Amino acid sequence: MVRVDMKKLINEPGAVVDEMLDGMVAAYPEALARLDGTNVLVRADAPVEGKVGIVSGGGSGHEPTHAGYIGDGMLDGAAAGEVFTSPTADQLGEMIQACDAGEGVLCVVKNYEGDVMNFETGIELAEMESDVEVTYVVVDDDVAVEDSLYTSGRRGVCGTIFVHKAAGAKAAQGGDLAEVERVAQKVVDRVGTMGMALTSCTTPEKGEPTFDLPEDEIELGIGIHGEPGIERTEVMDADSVTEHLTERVLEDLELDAGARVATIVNGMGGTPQMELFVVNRRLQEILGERDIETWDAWVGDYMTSLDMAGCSITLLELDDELEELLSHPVETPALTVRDD
Amino acid sequence: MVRVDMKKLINEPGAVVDEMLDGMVAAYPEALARLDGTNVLVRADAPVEGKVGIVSGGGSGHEPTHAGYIGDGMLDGAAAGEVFTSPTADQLGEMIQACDAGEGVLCVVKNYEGDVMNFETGIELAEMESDVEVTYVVVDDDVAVEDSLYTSGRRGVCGTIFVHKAAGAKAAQGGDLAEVERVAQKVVDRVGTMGMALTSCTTPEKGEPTFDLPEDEIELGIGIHGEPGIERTEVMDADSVTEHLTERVLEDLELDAGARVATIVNGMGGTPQMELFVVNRRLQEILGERDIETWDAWVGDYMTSLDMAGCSITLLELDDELEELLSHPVETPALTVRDD
Amino acid sequence: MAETDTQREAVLTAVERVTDRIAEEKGHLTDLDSAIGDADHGANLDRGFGKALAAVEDSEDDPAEIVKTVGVTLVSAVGGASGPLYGGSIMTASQELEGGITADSSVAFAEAYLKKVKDRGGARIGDKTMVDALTPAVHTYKKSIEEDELSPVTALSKAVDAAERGVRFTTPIRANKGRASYLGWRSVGHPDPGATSTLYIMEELLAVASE
Amino acid sequence: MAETDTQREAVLTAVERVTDRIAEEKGHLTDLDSAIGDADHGANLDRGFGKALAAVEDSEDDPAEIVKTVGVTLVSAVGGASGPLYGGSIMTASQELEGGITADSSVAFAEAYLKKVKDRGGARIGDKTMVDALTPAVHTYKKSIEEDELSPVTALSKAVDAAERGVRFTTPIRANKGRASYLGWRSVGHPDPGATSTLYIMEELLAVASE
Ligand SMILES: Nc1ncnc2c1ncn2[C@@H]1O[C@H](COP(=O)(O)OP(=O)(O)O)[C@@H](O)[C@H]1O
Ligand SMILES: Nc1ncnc2c1ncn2[C@@H]1O[C@H](COP(=O)(O)OP(=O)(O)O)[C@@H](O)[C@H]1O
Ligand SMILES: [Mg+2]
Ligand SMILES: [Mg+2]
Ligand SMILES: [Mg+2]
Ligand SMILES: [Mg+2]
Repeated sequence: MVRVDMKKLINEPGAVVDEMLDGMVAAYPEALARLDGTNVLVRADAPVEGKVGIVSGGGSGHEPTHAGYIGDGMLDGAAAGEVFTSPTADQLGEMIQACDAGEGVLCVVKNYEGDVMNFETGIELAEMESDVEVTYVVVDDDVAVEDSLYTSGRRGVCGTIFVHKAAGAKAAQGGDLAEVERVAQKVVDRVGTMGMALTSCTTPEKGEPTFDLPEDEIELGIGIHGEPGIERTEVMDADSVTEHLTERVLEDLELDAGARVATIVNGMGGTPQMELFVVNRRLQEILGERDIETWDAWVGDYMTSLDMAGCSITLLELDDELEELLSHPVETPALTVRDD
Repeated sequence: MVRVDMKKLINEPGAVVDEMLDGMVAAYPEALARLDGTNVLVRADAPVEGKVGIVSGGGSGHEPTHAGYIGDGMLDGAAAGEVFTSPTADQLGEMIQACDAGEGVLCVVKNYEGDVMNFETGIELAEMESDVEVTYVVVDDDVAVEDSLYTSGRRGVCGTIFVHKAAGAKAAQGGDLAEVERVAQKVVDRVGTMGMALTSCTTPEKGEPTFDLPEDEIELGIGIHGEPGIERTEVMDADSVTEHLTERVLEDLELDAGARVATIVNGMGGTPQMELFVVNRRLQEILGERDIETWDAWVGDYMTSLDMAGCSITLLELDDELEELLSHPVETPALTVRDD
Repeated sequence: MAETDTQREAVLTAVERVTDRIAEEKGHLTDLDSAIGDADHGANLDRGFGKALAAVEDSEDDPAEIVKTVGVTLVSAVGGASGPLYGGSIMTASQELEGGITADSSVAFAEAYLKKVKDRGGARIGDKTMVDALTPAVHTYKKSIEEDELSPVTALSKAVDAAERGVRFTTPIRANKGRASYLGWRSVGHPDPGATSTLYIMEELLAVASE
Repeated sequence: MAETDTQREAVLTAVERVTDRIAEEKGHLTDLDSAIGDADHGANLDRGFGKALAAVEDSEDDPAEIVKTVGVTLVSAVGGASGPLYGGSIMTASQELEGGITADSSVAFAEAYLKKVKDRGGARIGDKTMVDALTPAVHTYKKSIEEDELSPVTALSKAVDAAERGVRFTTPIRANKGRASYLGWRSVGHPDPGATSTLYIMEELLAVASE
């Protein structure tokens, strides 16, 4: 028996990603398969004949992101890096090839230099080894990060789930690579997210909180990797937090009365659902006050940071096309939408 | 703005249940409705013509239990008590009446004296005020608790979800009250659960951990109310924890080679999904080693204890009837099963 | 002032003082419940009595009716095990006061209350519940009035002593009922929260009766 | 011993010593990365060099081939930003060593490495990245050999000094690239993890070269 000195249900910290992936396949043996010798999960029936492949990936620790969204109507493959570390280029290359049925592959990449660089290299590798056609979109929905020439740009966070959903639906409906990419980019252009943390997370490797957060302070504008946020303030109540996050996203998206949105109140992994619903209550009130119509409201753990307590709020401005794509049925471990 | 001194996304601690319920309805306005002046949520289309009603309820803080399982194929209503406190008898009585379409109502009660006493009183009240036919089953799946003449008996924990699922399916298929009750009782007779905690939870009212757990110790045999467990041991790795919990449940159910089960690895609210999958990996290995066939494996937060870190393992021994009922399509906020 | 008015005053004062006392002890009761339960006993009773007081504050009802309203309100505001136990028992026992509050009717109230708690909860003495404080208190009260022919105030004061010994009795024993029973042997060494709150309530009744 | 054998020995020793040093500094690098990043830089490089050493340990390949294998292994074992930056650049630059390791080819290697890091990551000097340690180091190395005609060991020792100043330079500035850039002004006051690991690696190369 290995003694672990932190409070986690793990064995060797170095084995956690490998064991998690096996545990996922054991939970969904008919839906998921692991590519031999890699940390890539794919649809058991990949590549799906006649369909554009959609793949994603990134560091582990964000479960159910990414592999939780593999399935009919969403992702064909997802690559898991070490905790909070992008997957490696060679595995991304293998995943791309495994998900190509001849119609090409779209990569959904979150805007982190590690992810972008490894995906770019992975795409090069896949193109060298086969004649797969590959494109990618970079999701950068985090409105907390200043977007200027002098930064790496905004981070990709929970808005990515909407990209998977819309692009996945388009692909399932027979869209070609260019159409699928257009839809993905459309979501990227219309989605914004802002997050906050009540506590830091603790990675299996480090075994202690990534940042110190005193009892009476919270972080605003955090990402999903245990990076400290843009601002630290005193503890606020749920309504004030919700107002702060929502205002920032609304400002960024420049949403006016009459707009129609889909929303996510996302938990960071250590937040009780009770609290997420308390946040959703105020979010929907604010939108109502501004005459913004919520077409659909998701509440839950969609893209987490291990055991961090906190939440993020995502708004996506809809049009008829996106609404139709979000309603398309989907069946994945983490998200199911049923036919009406 | 109200200053709260603990790290929670709440406003007034006393308002958290009320605000959570409003936030749930705001997330699922087409599916859920709140009974005026109560903490009861029901299907928006309740009572459902020609169908036996199925209701449940208990303290709050276990989300998605109970209201998360309201919907077609599962619950018709769920009453939310204060955090970890049974709902009151008058509200239970109202719920029962609101979910009766003339075919009778089954109450699924977890075995806590508060829940049982309040449900009994609620049933009396409902029967006094209308001619509804009501029965109830008491779920007591927690194998950690010694079951003897000298205790209150075993607690009802995560196995309750299987009761909701099977009874809900039977009712959706047109089963009458007696049949629905028989199916519910059958699940109760064949299901076992055992849980553990890495950390205590913190209730909004108290604002600090319910029990102290030193850095290097864990609790085995906890319930879902922040009660300390039956045994405290030193920290173990995930495989050892899984073995311990699984052995206890297997022993209790007396499962032999060739048995067929459905399993739940349930998170207590503050456990990253990553860790739950690590546990599921070992659970399925153990079952495989013993020639027990897993028909379906659920992994996630099904019945939580606020922000507690830890997990429980539930096994249900299936037969053809139960397998068929668990496969019946269902659409609720927390659980969706699609038609094949 | 008519007899009914005096009694109504006394009952309302009692409700107020119990409510205040519970509010004061809320944290302590919750701490007791977090050692062997789920850390809500103080919050449960505080919520319940707060609502009960609000429900009867300006009431012009008969004393018995007021007591009944307190019980009904507790049932619909407390939840948990203590809701039906406290509320339901007060509700049922209030019938005994319908002819006015006398030494005899107060004994009948106490007995009916104890019976209901035991019927509803199924606990016996020694199970480490409120029954362990209630039983000696009610027995002492009854004997003091019916056999020793003491005044109700003196009888109540003896009952409070008995309840206190009952609370102390709960500490070293193992719980067989309620949430604490899940702890098995680990419940030994802690007093029972419900027995403790029962004692506090009786102390306030005694204070009002002594005035 | 043939020239190639000596060089292979030196390269393998260098890989070993770098691997050991990174293992030693793993916690420190992770701490640096937790202040302004995501607390994995130490673990990332430790995992990468551990696998790289295992991949080449008993290799009979040419020195250039060994260096390339190190790069390839880092790409496939590190992930994150530092994976393609370290691994990809070593991979590409290793071509410069194909004709053997000489003073000239080592300058070409250093230049190719710096170019690849800048091309791949898009960072410029002053963005608070490994580029801030690398640029002065490579410039100093090149000038020391090509203009000042110093020995490679002396040149490398000057380059290490330059890299160290580069690391210190990263502390008081704001990050514009990498994860630290999300912190905006809050990144000021912390040294860059990637610049720091670059310095450590160079220190080990110098130690091997000096033996
Ligand atoms: N079956 C029972 N019979 C008598 N008293 C009980 C019983 N179960 C619980 N109690 C009393 O209730 C108290 C706990 O009340 P409370 O914490 O409000 O409810 P819950 O246990 O539902 O959280 C216990 O300390 C005990 O005195
Ligand atoms: N665009 C970039 N250009 C150059 N160096 C970079 C860039 N982005 C990050 N780095 C370097 O990488 C280091 C972080 O590496 P590491 O922590 O392993 O990866 P990640 O940031 O993906 O977690 C930073 O300290 C910085 O020196
Ligand atoms: Mg990283
Ligand atoms: Mg309770
Ligand atoms: Mg309690
Ligand atoms: Mg990093």
